[in-house]
Amino acid sequence: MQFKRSVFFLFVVVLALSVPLVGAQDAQVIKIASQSPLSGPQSVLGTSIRNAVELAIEQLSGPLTEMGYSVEFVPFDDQATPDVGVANANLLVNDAAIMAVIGHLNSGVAIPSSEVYNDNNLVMVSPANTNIAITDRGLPVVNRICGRDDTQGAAGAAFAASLEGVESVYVLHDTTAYGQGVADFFQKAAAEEGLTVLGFEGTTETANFEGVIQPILALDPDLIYFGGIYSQTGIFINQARAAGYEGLYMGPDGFDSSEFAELAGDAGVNTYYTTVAAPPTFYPAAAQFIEDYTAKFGEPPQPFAAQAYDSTGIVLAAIQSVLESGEELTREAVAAAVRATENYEGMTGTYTFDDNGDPELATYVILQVGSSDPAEWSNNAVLADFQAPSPLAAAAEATPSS
Amino acid sequence: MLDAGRSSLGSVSARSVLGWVYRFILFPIGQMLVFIVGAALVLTLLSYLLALLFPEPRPNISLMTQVNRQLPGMIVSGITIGFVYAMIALGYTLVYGVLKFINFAHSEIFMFGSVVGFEVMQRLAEGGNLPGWSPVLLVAFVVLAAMLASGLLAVLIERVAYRPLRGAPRLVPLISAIGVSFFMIDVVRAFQAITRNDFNLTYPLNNLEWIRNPVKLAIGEATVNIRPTQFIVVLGAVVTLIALNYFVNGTKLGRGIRAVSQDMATAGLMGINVNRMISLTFFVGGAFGGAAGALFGMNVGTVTPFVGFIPGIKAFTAAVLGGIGNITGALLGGLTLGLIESFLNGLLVYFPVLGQRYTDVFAFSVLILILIFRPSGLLGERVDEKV
Amino acid sequence: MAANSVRQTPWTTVRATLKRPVVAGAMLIFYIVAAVVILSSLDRGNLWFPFYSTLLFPTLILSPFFVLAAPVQGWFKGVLVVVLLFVAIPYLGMRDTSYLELVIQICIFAGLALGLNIVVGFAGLLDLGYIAFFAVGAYMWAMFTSGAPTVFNINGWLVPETAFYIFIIFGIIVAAIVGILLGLPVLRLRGDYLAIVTLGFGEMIRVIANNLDQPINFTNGSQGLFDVGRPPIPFFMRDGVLTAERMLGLSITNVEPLSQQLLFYFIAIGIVAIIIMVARRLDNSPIGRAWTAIREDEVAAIAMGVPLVRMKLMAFAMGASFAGAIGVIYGAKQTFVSPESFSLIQSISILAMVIVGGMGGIRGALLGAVIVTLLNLLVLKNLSLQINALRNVDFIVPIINFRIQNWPSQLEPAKYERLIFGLLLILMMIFRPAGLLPEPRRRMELAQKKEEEAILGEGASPAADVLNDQPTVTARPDAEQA
Amino acid sequence: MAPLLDVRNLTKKFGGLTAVSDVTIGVEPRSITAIIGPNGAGKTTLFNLLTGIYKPDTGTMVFDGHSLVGLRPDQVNAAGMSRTFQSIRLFHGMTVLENVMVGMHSRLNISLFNTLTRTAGFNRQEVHVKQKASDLLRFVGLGGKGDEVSRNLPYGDQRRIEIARALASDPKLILLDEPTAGMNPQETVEAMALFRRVRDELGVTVVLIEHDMRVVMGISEYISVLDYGQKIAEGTPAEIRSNPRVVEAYLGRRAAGTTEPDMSAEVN
Repeated sequence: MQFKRSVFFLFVVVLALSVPLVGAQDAQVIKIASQSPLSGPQSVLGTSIRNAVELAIEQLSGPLTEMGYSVEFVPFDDQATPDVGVANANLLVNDAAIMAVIGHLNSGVAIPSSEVYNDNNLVMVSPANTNIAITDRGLPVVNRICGRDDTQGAAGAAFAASLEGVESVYVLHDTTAYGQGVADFFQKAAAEEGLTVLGFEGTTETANFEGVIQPILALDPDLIYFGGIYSQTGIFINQARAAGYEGLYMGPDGFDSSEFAELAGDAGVNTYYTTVAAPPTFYPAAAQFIEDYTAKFGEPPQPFAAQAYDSTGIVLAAIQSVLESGEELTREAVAAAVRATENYEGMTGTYTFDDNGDPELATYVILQVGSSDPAEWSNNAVLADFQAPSPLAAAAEATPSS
Repeated sequence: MLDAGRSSLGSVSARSVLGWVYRFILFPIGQMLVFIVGAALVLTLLSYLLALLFPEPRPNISLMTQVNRQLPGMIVSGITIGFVYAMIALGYTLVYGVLKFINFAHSEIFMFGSVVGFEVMQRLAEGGNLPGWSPVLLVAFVVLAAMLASGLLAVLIERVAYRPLRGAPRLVPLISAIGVSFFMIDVVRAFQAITRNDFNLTYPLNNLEWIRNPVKLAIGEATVNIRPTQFIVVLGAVVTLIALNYFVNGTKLGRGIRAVSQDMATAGLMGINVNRMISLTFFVGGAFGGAAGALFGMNVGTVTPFVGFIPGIKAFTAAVLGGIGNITGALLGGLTLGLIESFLNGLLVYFPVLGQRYTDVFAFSVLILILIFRPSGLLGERVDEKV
Repeated sequence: MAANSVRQTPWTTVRATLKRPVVAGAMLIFYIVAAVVILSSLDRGNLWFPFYSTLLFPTLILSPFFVLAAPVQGWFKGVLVVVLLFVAIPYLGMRDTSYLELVIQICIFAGLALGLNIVVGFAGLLDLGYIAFFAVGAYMWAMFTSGAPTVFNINGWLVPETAFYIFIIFGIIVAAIVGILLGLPVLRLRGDYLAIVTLGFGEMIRVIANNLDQPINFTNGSQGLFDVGRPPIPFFMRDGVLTAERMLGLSITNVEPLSQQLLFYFIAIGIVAIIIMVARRLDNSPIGRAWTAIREDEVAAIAMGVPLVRMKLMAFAMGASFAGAIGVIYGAKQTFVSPESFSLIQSISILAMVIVGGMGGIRGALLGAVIVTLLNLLVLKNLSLQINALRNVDFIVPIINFRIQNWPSQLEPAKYERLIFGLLLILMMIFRPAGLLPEPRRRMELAQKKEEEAILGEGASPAADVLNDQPTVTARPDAEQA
Repeated sequence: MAPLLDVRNLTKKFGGLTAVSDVTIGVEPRSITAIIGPNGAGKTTLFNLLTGIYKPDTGTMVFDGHSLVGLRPDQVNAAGMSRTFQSIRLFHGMTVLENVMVGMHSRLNISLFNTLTRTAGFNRQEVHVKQKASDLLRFVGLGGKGDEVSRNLPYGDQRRIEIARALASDPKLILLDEPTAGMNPQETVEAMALFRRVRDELGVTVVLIEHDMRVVMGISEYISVLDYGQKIAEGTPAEIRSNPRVVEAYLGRRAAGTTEPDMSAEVN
């Protein structure tokens, strides 16, 4: 590197920056961040989470504005990659105005990122992370308003067992933390329900599933359960049907995107899926949300959008309670207030967090794909829905209180 | 097979026409058939042997029954994907033959072909007259469009990213190629994200009646669904491969390419326009990648900008397996790899501890073993370095 | 240029002044101080924060390279670099830990780039699966200290966290052994084949890590190893932070994580310093000469008595051991190790660092690591943040009258990492194939002449100027025969 | 006196082609031996067999009491036999001095520990290596050119570097493959003087492949003639000159009239 040139360059930069900086703002600013994949194959869901948080801040920050605070929104793209998520986390904890994070979509990203939040007492509310390790680590700042994979897998298995003519299942997963995790719970629960598990296989294939399909056809299961994300599972069922598979098809909430209908086409019709985040249409209270969201962003909300909206609402309410209590507005105070949330009335349910940050009662829904038209996705039929307590809540119930 | 037609086309007597047909059509097809049957037989025997040695009981059927049931399907899918690999591998091998470097970006040329194939079909579908096309015409049109687009792209890439580097140390163009590969992925993604707001590109095959009706074939306990798209892949591959064989071995331009790959400097001295020959090689290799992309897309239904990577690596493996630089080798390598992979998927389910998630590990192990024990590949000649 | 410099123009006077040690030194000090002051007083709430931090932080981090190239005395360079590393950056880190995080990431990648540089740059073995050794190191530490239910987690009894420093050594040894085991069968292969086989090995190790939760749970499979142990914070680190807080009048709310980050920072620069020293000693030794010989001409090298396989294995093992040590640090810093972090993309981005900086050179590899890491983690991200911030306030670009809100969200810069990355590789190969800082071995004697010329006076010969700017490495025999 | 290099019945086939066929050659210590023969006679292949780059199909090669069969090239070098190449194969990016230093590899104590800790022994060795390399460069007439990049030197100098590099491992025997190819008459004369000094001053046995009869007849003490992979004659220059088979097989193909005076020429 040539010295004279580089030093000249440096000099110019310094001079340019010595130009007076734009002054700091006077209004007190509270920022809410979101982290979700805005690029990559899962960006449809991630973008929807981002948009819902933005909408929630717009609509729900009224009380805080009245108190003289302005609430701003900072979206981050975690690219569904742990490293990027952690790097973002390290970036955003340094903005003292950021009081909470809404996210992530992927448990594999949320787990390492939440360690950083925890170090900095920054509260995180997840609308979508179902991995059990999210809350089972007992971090005080980590909360979620959705259900858990263990319950989801078991719910799927119980439902599969209840279906007529289903005696054997073949379980596939995508070898990721999410897919393999939930598929494993499904497999165990299915065996307990008396179903024959014909196989438990993982595949990283994303385009050509012929090699995966052949052994399944030979075993001829009544139902295939695929623990994975729509971008993979939608293509899979399309090819499996073409290769002659005639049994049933089921999966976890990773199926839950209108993209599934597009990718699977007619082959995807009648597919069952469990979810911890029922479609907005499922909640009567969400009608207004759907309307507002569609008006603002030009497309209907995807799954988890309503949950992201409620997560934001919980956070804003917690901040408000801190301010009202006269305490200093610190991250610790906000984190404590979020954990102390009791009976928050969101459009997707009423939320109370247990000591691990799980909702005491989470909703699980089983749906069936009704049409290959992506526009019809939110009209998928709800076959069953029930609320299950979190492990802590269940244990508390089981031990008689003295 | 592809070295069969050494002699140029002379006088057009009946006998020479017959000889031509034999040399450029019957002989190659025969060779492919012999090879496929042989490979399939070997792998079949291996499956049964493993089934006998490790009689892991299945929950509902015996392992033998499972093998009986899945074998035909495995062979069909192995051949299908094998031909795709072979077509991509040709691009690697042609370029390697001429420039002695790995065109890492070839996987993206394949991807581009599959995306162009989608675009063409989607435009036709949006025009509303897709079902009106005759199947043969439609497939030919889509494949030719993809070939043209990918071929031109390959030429462009060579012109911009490789030609200025010719003669530089070997690592330099290889790294440039890696750069091109990354660049292409994101350019296609950006384009699709802006125009369609989505980059999972699903071929509009659902409203084509003829493409949705598989041929059901009952073999013993097994029923195989052979999908029309699988026919298309195999047929398209065979037709284009024969065309390539004729082009390389039976035409003047092909001779030029062979001359350049033998010795670039001498070919230049002999009055061959080396740059034009290299562009031509890229065009032909790219066109094959594009054809493979479109056929692959039609077969699997959905493609993305990321679809090139895995088949690209596999096809490269195939090219090495067959002996890189050797055209017949690419074909055989592709078929071998396709069959091996398909059988591995079937065989690994015998072993619950391993399972299909280890398929790629085994596929790579095959590559490594072959490279260690026969570095020149199946058909490559061992070239001792001149000292 | 040379012709002009004979005449005395104001410009030449400026240049001559700039070259005076006192002036250059004063400018460097001014620059570093100014950059630190501006960076640390910038408020994240500022609308233009991403823009400023994108401009200033990279130049601050790159300043050691300017310092080393500056016409000042050796001891002064040393003092400047030490002040930068031990005062300026920690101070900045106390004000904003994200900068500390960035520097740690840069150190991690610098260590990896230096390791790969030994394999690719010194010995000329193209390794596309280098990340596997990094994974070995990371898993090494994570397996024994993770709270995940692995076979090593015996009722919650784990390897104590104080063992961290011993595990760095274990990481070195185990990664080197893995390097030798992988290298033994494949190192006889030709260049391109080696590339693809190492790529295969890299993928295989990842797949195996992803699946080694059955039948015995070693790696916790795809769930990854969470809750990985960290080295204990020594008391003096915490005390130091508190003292600094008192003395500088800062208010630090996160003493614990900050001390942790600072500890990792010092560990990281320490290990990078050791790696630099090792690499330099290797380069400047019979081993380094043998590697260069192998890279230049294998046949001649072996005929001159260089045992090819042994020397290649040594290169492989050395490169691997660096990655192993760095991996242990990475595992501890990240506290989460999963197979996803060890993809081919990572291998290639490390390769890109080596290439961008200049293959075979130690400074080059460092520079490449800084540039590529900053590009990935700071520049692109900040561009996106800036656009978003401007969107929030409905900013309109003056002159061209462009509303930032009309910028399509599909075109956020952070989404196009690969595009920029790919473009960078292509352009580098076409215009500067020897990298930004070409290998010193090949420039050593030329640089010496340049310095002599610089001492002799301002009227530098045209040759010297050419040598300053042009990579002297790549002779490109013209292939356009036709 | 036992021959330093004793090659018996050496055969190497490439596919159908027998490049070296049943060749038996003995080389006396401190001699200068030439191997001649028309192009394609198998001379370079013989060198490649001797230095372990190719493996012989049959036959024995004993060097200084040890068999060379099965040794790798670096082991052959360590055993005391070094070589140059027909087409110059220098390490072009390295300096002249470094090229020669690489040649010493098999004589050095290569220890990773010493390299990293820079023990006194290591430093002494480095000083010694540098000193010796400079000495060798001076010996071949390139003193003071050690810091130049080798590719920038003229052709004749590059040949000299190769010889210095080959001598760096203190060989007992050095194989020179067409060492004067491409040189002008003046350079050739100097090169011949150098070969003699290699033998006389360093005591290294020299075996060379050569086409230039002035060189062959001028300095070699023994000559072996190969044709189509077979040895067809051996002996002193005088014997070879008068051997009718050689004249027919080798010289006969060239214009005998022009080569005859060359063969008798004494060049010093």
